[in-house]
Amino acid sequence: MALTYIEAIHTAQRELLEESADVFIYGQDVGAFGGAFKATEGLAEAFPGRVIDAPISEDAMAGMVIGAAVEGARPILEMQFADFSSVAFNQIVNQAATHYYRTGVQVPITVRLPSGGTPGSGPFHSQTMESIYAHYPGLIVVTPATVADAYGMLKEAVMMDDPVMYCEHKFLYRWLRADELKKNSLPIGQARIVRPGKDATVVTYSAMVHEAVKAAEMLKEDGWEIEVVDLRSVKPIDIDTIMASISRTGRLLALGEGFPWGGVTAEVVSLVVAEGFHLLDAAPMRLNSKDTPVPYHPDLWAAHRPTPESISVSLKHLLRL
Amino acid sequence: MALTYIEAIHTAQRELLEESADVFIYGQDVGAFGGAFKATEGLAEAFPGRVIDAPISEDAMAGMVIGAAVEGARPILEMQFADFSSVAFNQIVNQAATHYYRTGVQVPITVRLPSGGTPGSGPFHSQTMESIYAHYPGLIVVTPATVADAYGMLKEAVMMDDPVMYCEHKFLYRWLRADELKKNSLPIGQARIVRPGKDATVVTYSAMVHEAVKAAEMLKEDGWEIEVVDLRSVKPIDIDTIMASISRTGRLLALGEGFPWGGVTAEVVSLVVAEGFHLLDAAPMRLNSKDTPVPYHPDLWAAHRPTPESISVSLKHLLRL
Amino acid sequence: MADEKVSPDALAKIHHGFRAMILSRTLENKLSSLYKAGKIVGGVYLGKGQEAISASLGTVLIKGKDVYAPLIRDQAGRTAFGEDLLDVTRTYLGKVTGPMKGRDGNVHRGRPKEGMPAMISHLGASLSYIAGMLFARRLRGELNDAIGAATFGDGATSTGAFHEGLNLAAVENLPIIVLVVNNSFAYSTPNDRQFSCDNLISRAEGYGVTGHEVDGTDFLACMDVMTQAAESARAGNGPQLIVANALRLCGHGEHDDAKYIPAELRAQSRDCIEVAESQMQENGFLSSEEIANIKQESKVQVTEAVAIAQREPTPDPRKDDWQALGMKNTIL
Amino acid sequence: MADEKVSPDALAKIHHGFRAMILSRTLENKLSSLYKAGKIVGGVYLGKGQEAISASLGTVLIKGKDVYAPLIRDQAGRTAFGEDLLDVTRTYLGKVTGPMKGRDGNVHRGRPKEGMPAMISHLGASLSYIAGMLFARRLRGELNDAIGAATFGDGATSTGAFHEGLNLAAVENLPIIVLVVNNSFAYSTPNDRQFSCDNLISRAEGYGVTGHEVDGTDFLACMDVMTQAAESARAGNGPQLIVANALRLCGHGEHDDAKYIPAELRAQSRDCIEVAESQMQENGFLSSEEIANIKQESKVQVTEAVAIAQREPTPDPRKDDWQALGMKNTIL
Ligand SMILES: Cc1ncc(C[n+]2csc(CCOP(=O)(O)OP(=O)(O)O)c2C)c(N)n1
Ligand SMILES: Cc1ncc(C[n+]2csc(CCOP(=O)(O)OP(=O)(O)O)c2C)c(N)n1
Ligand SMILES: [Mg+2]
Ligand SMILES: [Mg+2]
Repeated sequence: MALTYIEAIHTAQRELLEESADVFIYGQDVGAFGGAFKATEGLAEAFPGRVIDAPISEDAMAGMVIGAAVEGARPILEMQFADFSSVAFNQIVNQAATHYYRTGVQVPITVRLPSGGTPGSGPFHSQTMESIYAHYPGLIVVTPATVADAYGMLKEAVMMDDPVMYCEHKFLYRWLRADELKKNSLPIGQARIVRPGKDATVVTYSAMVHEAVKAAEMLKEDGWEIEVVDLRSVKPIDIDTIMASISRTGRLLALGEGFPWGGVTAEVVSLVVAEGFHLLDAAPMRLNSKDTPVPYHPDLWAAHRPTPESISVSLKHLLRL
Repeated sequence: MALTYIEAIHTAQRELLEESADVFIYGQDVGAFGGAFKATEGLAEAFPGRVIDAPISEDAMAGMVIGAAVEGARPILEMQFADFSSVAFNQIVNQAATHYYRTGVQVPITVRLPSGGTPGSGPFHSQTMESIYAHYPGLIVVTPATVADAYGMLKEAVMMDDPVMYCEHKFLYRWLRADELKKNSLPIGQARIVRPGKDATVVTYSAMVHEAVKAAEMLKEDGWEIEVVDLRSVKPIDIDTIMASISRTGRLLALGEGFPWGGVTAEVVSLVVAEGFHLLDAAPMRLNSKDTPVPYHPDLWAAHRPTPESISVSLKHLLRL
Repeated sequence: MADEKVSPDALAKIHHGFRAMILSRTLENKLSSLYKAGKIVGGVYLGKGQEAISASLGTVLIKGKDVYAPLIRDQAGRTAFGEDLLDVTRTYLGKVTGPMKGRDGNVHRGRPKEGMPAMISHLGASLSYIAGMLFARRLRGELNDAIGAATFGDGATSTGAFHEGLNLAAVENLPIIVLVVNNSFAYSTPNDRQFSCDNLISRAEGYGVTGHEVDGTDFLACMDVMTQAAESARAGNGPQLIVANALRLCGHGEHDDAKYIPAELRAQSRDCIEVAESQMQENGFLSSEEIANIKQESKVQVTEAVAIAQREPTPDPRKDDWQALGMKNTIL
Repeated sequence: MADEKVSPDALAKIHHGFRAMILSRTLENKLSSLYKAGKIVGGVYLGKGQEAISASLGTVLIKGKDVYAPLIRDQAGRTAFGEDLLDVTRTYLGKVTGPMKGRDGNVHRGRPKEGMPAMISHLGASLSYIAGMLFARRLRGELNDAIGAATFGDGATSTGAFHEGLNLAAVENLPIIVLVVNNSFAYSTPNDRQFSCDNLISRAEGYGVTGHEVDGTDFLACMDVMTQAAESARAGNGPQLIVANALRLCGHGEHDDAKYIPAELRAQSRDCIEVAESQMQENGFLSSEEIANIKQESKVQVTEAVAIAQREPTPDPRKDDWQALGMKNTIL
């Protein structure tokens, strides 16, 4: 019985609630209803008083879980969509992120951010916010791309003593399946080589891992071997794994679904040129979504974000330089 | 009679109020009190009903000026400190920034963000937010470094039909002086070569321009000629001026006062390697503040941000590669 | 009401509001079946059960003069205010001919320059925006007796944006109708997890604004309250907080079966359309034939608007200019 | 009060609160002169005129059991709650020995693990945080009759954070005292630009919480109200909104001469310290000699705390670990 990505999140949460009395889940409609994406289905019943419907108050929801974490709880805060965390932005970046540095007291919260585009979601139900949160000192930002990581990284995140922004990708919720939930193969902070290659490296994360693999398959037909690195966490970034790959391939495409200015891909390019300029055989490239809000119509949306086609165009460009 | 940076902002606002009946200023304590930094002193009296004290409601303040702009006004929104714009984040990035793309109607607001560190200001009165806002499509982000730019760019910003985040640096408010206010020497969107050189290029903006110039002076004693480029606007970034400089020097240090993950310096490095990888004689470098909240004690603060000393260390590193 | 003399103007408004209700229900039924047939791009969010509230607000507002920020359940209000049916069908069907050109969809449509902003999803955010529109006009001396209105749900009252916006509007004494539709649920969340006062109308005093409460299933009562509130706002009495109560007669969106709404509650509640139909007949405002005609006309209009939109093109990514800024100078 | 019999326990609390007021005023006068002498790192924000309110709240809270989020004008409350004087002087003087180690300063100090969070500057943000502390304890079955408290100004009531926090606390029925000190100004901004209700206490009903109002210059009245509110919260009656009125007798910070406060208003207002002194004597709670002794002791304590802190080291940037995360594993 194969598990989907969202079922992996569900399972992780169930186990966390079972394993630690300090865990609770707070979020809009997460109780009896089981959450907008059913990530908490049945959990309110199974764990009375620990899976709780919140009022529509993202700022206070975040402040609340921060205070609870200071008192020893390990709250999971579900945002209904990552986009609505803009309302909790102040509590996250100014209260949670600064807490340890200022007071020496850690804040073990996990904020679940249903992220990323799906066709027909539009500008306010499609955003990826990892680049915003990663900019701030004091936050760990993870971006699981696989069912096993969705499971393993959530379990690890909640048991971490520092605040974790857990960016789960809505596009992966239901089509991505795995036969078993490998327990924590890699810790948060380590990247994974998803697909080995020797001609170029694509460094990416979250849903774009799968698009990169598709592009790599397309290029394989022409004899190119593309290595794909899944960052897994965008803060911290595992520069060692990236550099090991670059030293083999000499070429980098940093790929992301976010807006193009700054963000994960710019950070990756900057780290790589700082650490291994002499290893590069070509100018490192970035590919992101376009510099507009995420459009609503599926055709516009598909043209807005990187696709296997546009990724392979970028890769061809990179390979011919 | 030399004018300071804050006086230039004051003058620009006075002239704007004089020149256009559509301009008004909204912000906490901007009325009779003249603003926390006296940027609006006397203006409420001179322009009755157009320089208005706001309640402590950054979200609603931002929403209000957006609606006003849609109706043809050209509001200036003063945040008391850039740090408090975190509360207006949602209205800025989701309402203002998406407005033109979604509806075809432009939103000519200018948000004044008193930004950056000064000794003893601490984590919540020292932040620079340009990298956060520049990440979002639909916003122009300017960072004046000189008295003339403080004046000219504010005047230009308010007359622009798209939303402008105007990041003014508090550290420059009172010590930076100029004899005259050159009218708009360069338009927003163009960078300026502050100091010519041939050995390396420092690309920076806002208060760090002056620290970079100091570092360049220090290195001059050893015979090095460092070119300093003032970005002036961090979105858009004037890549042409940067590349012209890099083609002369072959070396890049991207310098900023913000947090080190992502942001302006990563964007600059990524643009430069994409456009002119072959022009570079050494790995491009970044120098930012440290990856912690901005500390309060002046000694910690001075060590947290780049200084002429740490900039020249970076430059020496860059020159010897 | 039956005994009072209704002025010709009031009667015209009642007719207008009633027609909007019927048209809205007809349209929404159609949208629901298009959704089920997989013809809609994205989600569908309906206002069934809230038409009386919404239409009566849309009716007392004057297009070309007033400004109105509808929310997700305001098809009736939009129609009453004068939104083109084609704007609706084009947007739901993701056509490039619609006001959002396929860049945004469903309830996120609007025409800000025609007094109807296009909502962002973040609840509460429209209140300060509408306040700003009125503020700018007053500053310019062009407000006259124009007013604004914005709709929220019970759930939206928990947002900081709602609080800040209403408080700011009160401080600035702006002529805004702030309509809170308490439909007992925010998505699946019941009122007792949303606020703990007995009645949201008790918040009016704390903001220093006039409060009105109304049974949202009673169309004529809604017309009365909206008329009063609009008059009061036009007369310079500042924000008017209206709390209107009516159960939502559909899911949160059409993907949602709303099984969290207890059966008893459903059983107790009445459908404002049925109430309005009886009211029209009992008061002699419309005969049953006239009502049947209105329904028939609505069907024709809806069918036509769907048919027109269906023939039109969807956006072509190669033709979109992908510009988030309006300025197109050399560097920007 | 004079006629009522005061229990020994109540008397001890009154003494405790009064001492805190005097110590706070003495300390703040000292901080003000240190500021003027250029000895302080950063700004100085004082609570002069608000000591009765603040101290009485700090007095009814129990350190080691309750949680308390003071704001910028709560030196008296902090002292009454049991904050070490050295925490104050070390923080203001930017010493590495203080609780913030020089990383944060002045009023932003706290010891979250001892029940007193270190405020961030963003107004309103502490309310949900305190709610969360209590929520976690209740979840674990360890709340018992502990309570929380958080202070806000009239200006902070306009924040979305305050609204969301208070509403959430009410929905969760958490035992929190939400103290709003209305000192008529937010920085320079008068009440009429901050809200338009007649009295902020009228907001209690809208949140479904108990409201209390008190003259903040009347120390014994403050003690009464705080005692009642604390008892009610401990008894499970949910949030207690207290509005206490008293003019601020200093600038917003020591850099501000507060000339925006009209002279008449200043003239009308009384100093709660003077009121408290008479109350202590009139009720026979303390003699004038005893009061003089308390003042003398306060001076000694303050002088000593300043002197100790002054000798201590400031942070050394080379020794700071510059870590924003507590985890220090290989990769993180
Ligand atoms: C700030 C914010 N948080 C969460 C959401 C997700 N969301 C959309 S509608 C909704 C429920 C709204 O309930 P209510 O305000 O009562 O309106 P109703 O749907 O009942 O008409 C939620 C939680 C949102 N749109 N905005
Ligand atoms: C969200 C936010 N906006 C602005 C500020 C800047 N600020 C600090 S104190 C203050 C005035 C506060 O007034 P009030 O709440 O009445 O407290 P008081 O100073 O009168 O005690 C302002 C505007 C802030 N700290 N937080
Ligand atoms: Mg509702
Ligand atoms: Mg105040």
